[in-house]
Amino acid sequence: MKRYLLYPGCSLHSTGKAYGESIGAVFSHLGLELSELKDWNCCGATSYASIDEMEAFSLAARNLALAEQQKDGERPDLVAPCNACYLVLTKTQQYMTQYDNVRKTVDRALTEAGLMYRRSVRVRHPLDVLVNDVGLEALQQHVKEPLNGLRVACYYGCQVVRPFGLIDDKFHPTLMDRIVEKLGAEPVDWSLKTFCCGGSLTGTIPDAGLPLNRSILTEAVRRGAGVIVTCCPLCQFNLECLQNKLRARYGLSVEIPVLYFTQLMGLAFGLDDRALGMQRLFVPVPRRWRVLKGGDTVHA
Amino acid sequence: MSPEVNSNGWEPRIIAFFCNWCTYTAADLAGVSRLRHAPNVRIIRLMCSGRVDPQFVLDAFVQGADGVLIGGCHPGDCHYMEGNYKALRRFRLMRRMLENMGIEPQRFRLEWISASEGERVRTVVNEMVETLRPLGPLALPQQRVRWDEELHEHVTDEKEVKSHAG
Amino acid sequence: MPDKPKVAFYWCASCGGCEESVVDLAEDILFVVDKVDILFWPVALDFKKSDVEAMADKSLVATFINGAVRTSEQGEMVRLLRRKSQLIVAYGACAHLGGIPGLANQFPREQILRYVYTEAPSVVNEEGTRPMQTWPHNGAALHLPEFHQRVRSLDQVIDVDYYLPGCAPTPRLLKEAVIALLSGQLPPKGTVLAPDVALCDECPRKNSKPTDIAYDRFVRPHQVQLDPEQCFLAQGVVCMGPSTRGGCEALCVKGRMPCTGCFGPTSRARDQGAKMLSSLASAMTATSESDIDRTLDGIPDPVGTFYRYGLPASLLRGRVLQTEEKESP
Amino acid sequence: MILWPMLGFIRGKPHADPRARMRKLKYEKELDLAFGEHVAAKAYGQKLLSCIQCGTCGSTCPLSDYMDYTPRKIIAMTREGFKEDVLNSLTIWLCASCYACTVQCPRQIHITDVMYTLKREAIAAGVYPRRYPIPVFSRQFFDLVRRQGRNSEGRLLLKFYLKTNPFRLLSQAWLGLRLMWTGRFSLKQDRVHDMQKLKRLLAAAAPSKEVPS
Amino acid sequence: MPDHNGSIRIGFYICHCGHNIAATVDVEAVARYVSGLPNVVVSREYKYMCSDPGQELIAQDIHDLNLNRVVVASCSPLLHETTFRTAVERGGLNPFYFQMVNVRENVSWVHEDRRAATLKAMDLARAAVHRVTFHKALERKFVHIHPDVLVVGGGIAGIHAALTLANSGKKVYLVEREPTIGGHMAQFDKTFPTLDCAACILTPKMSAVKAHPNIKLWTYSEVSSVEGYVGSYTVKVRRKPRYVDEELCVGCLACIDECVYKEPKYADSFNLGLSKRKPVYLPFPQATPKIVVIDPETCIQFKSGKCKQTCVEACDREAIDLKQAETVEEIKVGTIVLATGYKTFNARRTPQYGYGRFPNVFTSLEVERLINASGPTGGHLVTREGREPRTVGIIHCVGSRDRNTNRWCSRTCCMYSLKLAHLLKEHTGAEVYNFYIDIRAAGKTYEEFYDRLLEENVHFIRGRVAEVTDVAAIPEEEGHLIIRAEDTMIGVVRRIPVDMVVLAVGMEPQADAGDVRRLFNISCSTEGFFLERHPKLAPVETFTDGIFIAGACQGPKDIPDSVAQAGAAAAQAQMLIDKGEVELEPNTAFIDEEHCSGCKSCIPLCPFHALSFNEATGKAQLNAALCKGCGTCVAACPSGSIQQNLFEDSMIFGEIDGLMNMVYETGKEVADVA
Repeated sequence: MKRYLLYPGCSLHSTGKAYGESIGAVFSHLGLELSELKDWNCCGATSYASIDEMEAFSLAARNLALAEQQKDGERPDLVAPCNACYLVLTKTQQYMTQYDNVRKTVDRALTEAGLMYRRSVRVRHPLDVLVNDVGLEALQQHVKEPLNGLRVACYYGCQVVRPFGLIDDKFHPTLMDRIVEKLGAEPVDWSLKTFCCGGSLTGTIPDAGLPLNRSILTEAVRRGAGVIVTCCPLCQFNLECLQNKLRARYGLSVEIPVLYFTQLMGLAFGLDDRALGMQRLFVPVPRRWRVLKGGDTVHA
Repeated sequence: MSPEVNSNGWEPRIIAFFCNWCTYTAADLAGVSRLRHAPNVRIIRLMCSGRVDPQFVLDAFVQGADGVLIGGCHPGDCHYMEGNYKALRRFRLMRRMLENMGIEPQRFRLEWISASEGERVRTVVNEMVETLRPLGPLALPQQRVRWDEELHEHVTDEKEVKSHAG
Repeated sequence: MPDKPKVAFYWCASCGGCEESVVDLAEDILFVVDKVDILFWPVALDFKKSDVEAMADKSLVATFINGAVRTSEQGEMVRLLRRKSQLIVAYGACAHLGGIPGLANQFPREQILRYVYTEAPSVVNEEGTRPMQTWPHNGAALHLPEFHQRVRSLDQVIDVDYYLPGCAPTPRLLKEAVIALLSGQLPPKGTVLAPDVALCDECPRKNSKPTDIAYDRFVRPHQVQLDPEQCFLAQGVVCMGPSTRGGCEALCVKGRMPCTGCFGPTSRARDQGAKMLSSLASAMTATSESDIDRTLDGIPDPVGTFYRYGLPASLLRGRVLQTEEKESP
Repeated sequence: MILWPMLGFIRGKPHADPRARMRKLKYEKELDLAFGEHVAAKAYGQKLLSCIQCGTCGSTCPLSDYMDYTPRKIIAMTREGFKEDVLNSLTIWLCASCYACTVQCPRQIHITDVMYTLKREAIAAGVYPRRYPIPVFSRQFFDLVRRQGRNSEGRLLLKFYLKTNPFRLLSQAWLGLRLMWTGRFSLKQDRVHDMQKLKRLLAAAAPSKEVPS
Repeated sequence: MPDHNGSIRIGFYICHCGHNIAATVDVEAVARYVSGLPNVVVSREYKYMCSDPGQELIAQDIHDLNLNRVVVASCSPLLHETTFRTAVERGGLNPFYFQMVNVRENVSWVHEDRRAATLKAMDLARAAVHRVTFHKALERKFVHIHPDVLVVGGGIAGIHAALTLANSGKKVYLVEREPTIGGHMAQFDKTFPTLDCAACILTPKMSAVKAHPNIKLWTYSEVSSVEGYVGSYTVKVRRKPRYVDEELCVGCLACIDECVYKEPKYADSFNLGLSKRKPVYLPFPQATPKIVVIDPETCIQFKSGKCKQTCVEACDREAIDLKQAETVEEIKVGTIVLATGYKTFNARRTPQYGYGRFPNVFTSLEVERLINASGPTGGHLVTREGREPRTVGIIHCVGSRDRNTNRWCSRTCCMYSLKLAHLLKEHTGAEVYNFYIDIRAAGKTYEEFYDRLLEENVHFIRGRVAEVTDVAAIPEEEGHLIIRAEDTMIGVVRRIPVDMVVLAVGMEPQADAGDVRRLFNISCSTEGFFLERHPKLAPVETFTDGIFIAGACQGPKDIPDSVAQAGAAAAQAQMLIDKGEVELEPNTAFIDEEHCSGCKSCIPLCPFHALSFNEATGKAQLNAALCKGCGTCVAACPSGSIQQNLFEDSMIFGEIDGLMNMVYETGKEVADVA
């Protein structure tokens, strides 16, 4: 049985709780061991680098070093479900090999903290693990309640496929769509899969951030999707939790549930709602997904 | 070229054996494109990297080179089909031997540089010069002179010896 | 009777095998003894250095010196003999190329002494005693020769006129040499008194070597069951024959062992080992670095394999001393 | 343009109204000709200098609509040494790091890194819009992580709104409550145990200590 | 020192090459330094050694000072070695008593520090002076040039080269991979900037090829092996079975009408899949030769063996032969012209433009077919839905000038985009938008054409398109493709809804360019186009004598340039043929038979089978005619009994020793180095 280390990042402990829960549920259901990285620290996200880059790289690198330490010997697979964390960690790895000043500075910083990074960590996104390690066929085996007729808009967000991850096409990724198909649902073909969700701007400069958000939701519904699935806590938050505000101030005319793709998988696997954190949704999935058949969403 | 010649201290001296069709042409291209690089390399043109006789490499070191660079066509591109593979095999074996003989592997390098990769010539030359600097001079001729001092220590009649051993 | 040409034999760093080979002349020794006066031959006759010093310069027609030069004493003696002799013949692989003792040039002097006097498993030497070059002995000072940093072939110390190759030279070669000397029909100075064609020419297994040889592995004689008829190289066993002077009549091959190169390179090669490794490597089948390296693992000791008798006379002459190895005086 | 009211936060800055932002005459002495190479070096590779002004970045950027200069212009100005205008621009702060431009740039310029670099330059030069929400947010985040090793979204947002516009806190209240009900929001501080070591790590990585390549 | 007649007398000459060398290397100092070296009788510096007076200088000195060795320090030997050898010969000395020192490409052009450069020049000069003492007199080697020529590729370049050669009375083999010649040009509608119809100017040339007595045309054929060297190449050509007897077929096309498929069913490659064809087909009406092909992939007979074979019955000349097998022709030629052309960039590699996702995103080549009267829509330009587009966007530089795909400029896209813009407007009256980075109209009357387009009020938006999307931001965009680009001139991002997008795809090396170049043993530039011998002075020659390149296989090129190059290549081949013979480097290996031990180590090492074992003598022997002079066997001979002319061990050792040698006390002379 393959063993993975989980790097939750800050969101999976708060707004993204359901993501962490559903990943846990799905992984253990598939017989994958997933243990949280001990004493992990913030990856630095985008904001930290805006103030001090080398510190940001060092922060990220600390997690990599810890991963090696806690896996002593065997090559660790560090699963980073948050797109931002995933990007920052992969970026840090790449820049450490590519640029002397980063390598030297970060290595020195690690030594100061009594750590050292041997470059052995594989940073993985759950999508990558589920499709490439487990395999689509294997996933299909576990489907108990196929989501027949459910039309799903897979939204990947900007940071998972570019520019460092390289696990899928930079503009029209298909990993999630392929999973959704195996669950018996029907992925809708649309063009905003990697369109920016507004990120932290929805909070800082709503007038800039929220319109992006709105266009994603509207387009998804226009394409006949009954549900959006995503693979990033920030995207999920922006897309789901701000729908009220969007309706109130930015003329959003639709309502649509936004799930983590792992939640959707859990449902298809027939796992318990609570285990998947379904109760945490703002826009609940009415009587589970069945009523969503044919994408007849409850329009507000 | 003697180490004394450079006023600003020691400079690594590299002898390069470049094949006529790829690497030597690439060096010409580097010239035509004015790709400035370190002046430490002296190029010896051979028709093919397969012509590089291990004796040349050893002689270069013995005569005072600090590094030896072999340049040939990329695998599969040899103008003579497979001369570069022969060069590669000799290179791998030479490297082992040189290491046993106390010559650092960084001093002996093989590079595939095609006729169009003038840029690569610049990079490789500069890189090699930089890797040699920290190693310092190999200076076998000087070392040899030092070793032979021990021969004369107990000599009663210098002239005698010279007249014979000279 | 008219006084016969005076000759001398001397040995430096050698095993004594060369001296044996002289005796191996068997009845021919008498022929030699009858033709020459041997004035100096430490192995066989009791002479002192002073006797040699007493001789007039150039009074010896020829001196046969075997063994490599490693100590100050050897250096001194060969210089002395050079003065006293008209001709110096480097006798045997050690004098010719440095020989087996020359393999010591792979290691710094200090390491050798440390091993020999303290680290070797068979050594018990708590005080770590080392031979001293000078030792005060009731008032006087006793001297020991200095152990040089390097093993040298004879011509790296003195001027050499002729070389008799081999470990040891075959009686035939010696006899021919002596005859040549006596007859006065001397080849040009510096000649190696053996054919200038590689061993394969006279090898009984020559015809069994294919023309399309390609090495996918190298093995050592003890590792496989060897075909007694077929060329060693064809069986993946390193045989130095192709890069080694002939003249030994392929003694080793006839004794079912591959040539190890004691006759040294031909006059056209500057470095016997380099030439041999070039030839072997060129004919390997591997094309990728990893495969090449895997094949080369079959030659675990390249220096020992390609320079068994010739290290001091090779281009590099021995291990390059790295700064940390350089010894404090 | 919906954005202008927001800009009211930047008080007393000549740049308050982007339309008045750039004069139509520049004297060479007003420019810092070393700026381009300086930024290029900091932002990984001389690639910035190879910009052909094709505008891919500008048109890829989901936020260019709200920027005072399109990223293309920022790069042109950086290259030409329009340091002051660049560091005062809102563009650099609006970059959401979605990397869309970076992966599409035909010259493979690390545009996102250029933006990061410019943000830091702006902070260093002390010219960034003081109460403009984004730098404030970044600063809050920075301090929090520096102190705790982790960020707790709850506190971050709270602090942020207090600093920028307390009134908006009210408008966010409903959201906050729903988040709490669904257990997705808490003010409890999540922190790294081994803070001393972490502090040492950060100290060692401080700009002053950066090892040049 | 080796055997040489009497004492060595060396003349040394260093060239200023105007300022090219003199600016960086203190040539006077070098000359002075060399004059002090052993065996050097005279040491001069001169402004241009390659000039007539320069060469005369050498010849004169040889004569006056009876020099027996010459060293010239100037540019690369690849450039002028032969020049100076000839000069040496004119002086009455064997041309191979000469050694060249490269102090331009290897010194002055790549170094700045005058002192370092001068010292390097001294080292190289010293090495050459030492090396040349070991040189030997050699015979000049000539080979006869077989008068026949092979032209590979039947595009416009190949056609033109073939015709030029044939018209000058040379026998030409023209080999084309496709069933017909014509290449890309045959697919074009009009040609820029003159807008004359491509077919009208191409087809006459095509039929001329077919009809020419001196041209042997082999279509649907590929070169499978090339052996030999300049003057005598042996080439094998694989002729794929077209299941139709070329001698018998007259192109009446009855077989196509009678094919069991009543309707065309399979993608028509000539129309890039925009139309359908039957398993038995003629690529296009003017195909040359006008002989049908049967595609075994799609023909029922080949798939199931159960076809009524109506085509066979239909042919009254019994030309159809379903048993036809592949044949291999072997030919001897003296020279070869490669005109293998290019391929267009695969638009799927730029997913942001939606090619393959959005039906109305077309490539420029597809549009060429759509507006062509003989094309799939009979020249009626419509969207996939069959409507005439009201707005069309042409995106330039797709797969060009982009480090993520191809770095180079494809040179033709700007102009053909302008052409298409004009034609689209003409055909449909649509609003046409060009999205460009720069307009490159550097050709005779090209700029004027650009003017014309501007006056036709075609939109030119200077901005590289970021994406083509189907997501409407405002109602007006619904149902359109939206092109998003920054109008860098105005400085705003624009969203432009269009009915059709045309991707101006760039030009790339053929997918198999790598194999082809190995087959012919020539080099490729980094991007994969065939490499010319010299970018300026030898644009159609390669590093392999007797093999020339023409057209887009050497780099992106438009029709006029391709034709010009084809002419040049033809002239080069012709020049060799008319000369009748060519000189070869005498740098072949030779065996010291007296000392060879017959160890056979060298024999398996020669890829050209020049080495063999002579059972009689028990030694190796070398066939100089087969030896190409790589020197691999020399380096590998364990007893040093093989040597290579011009590269003997003694010479290389001489060069090394000369380079490193310190007895010349370099230190002293450098004192007066500027």
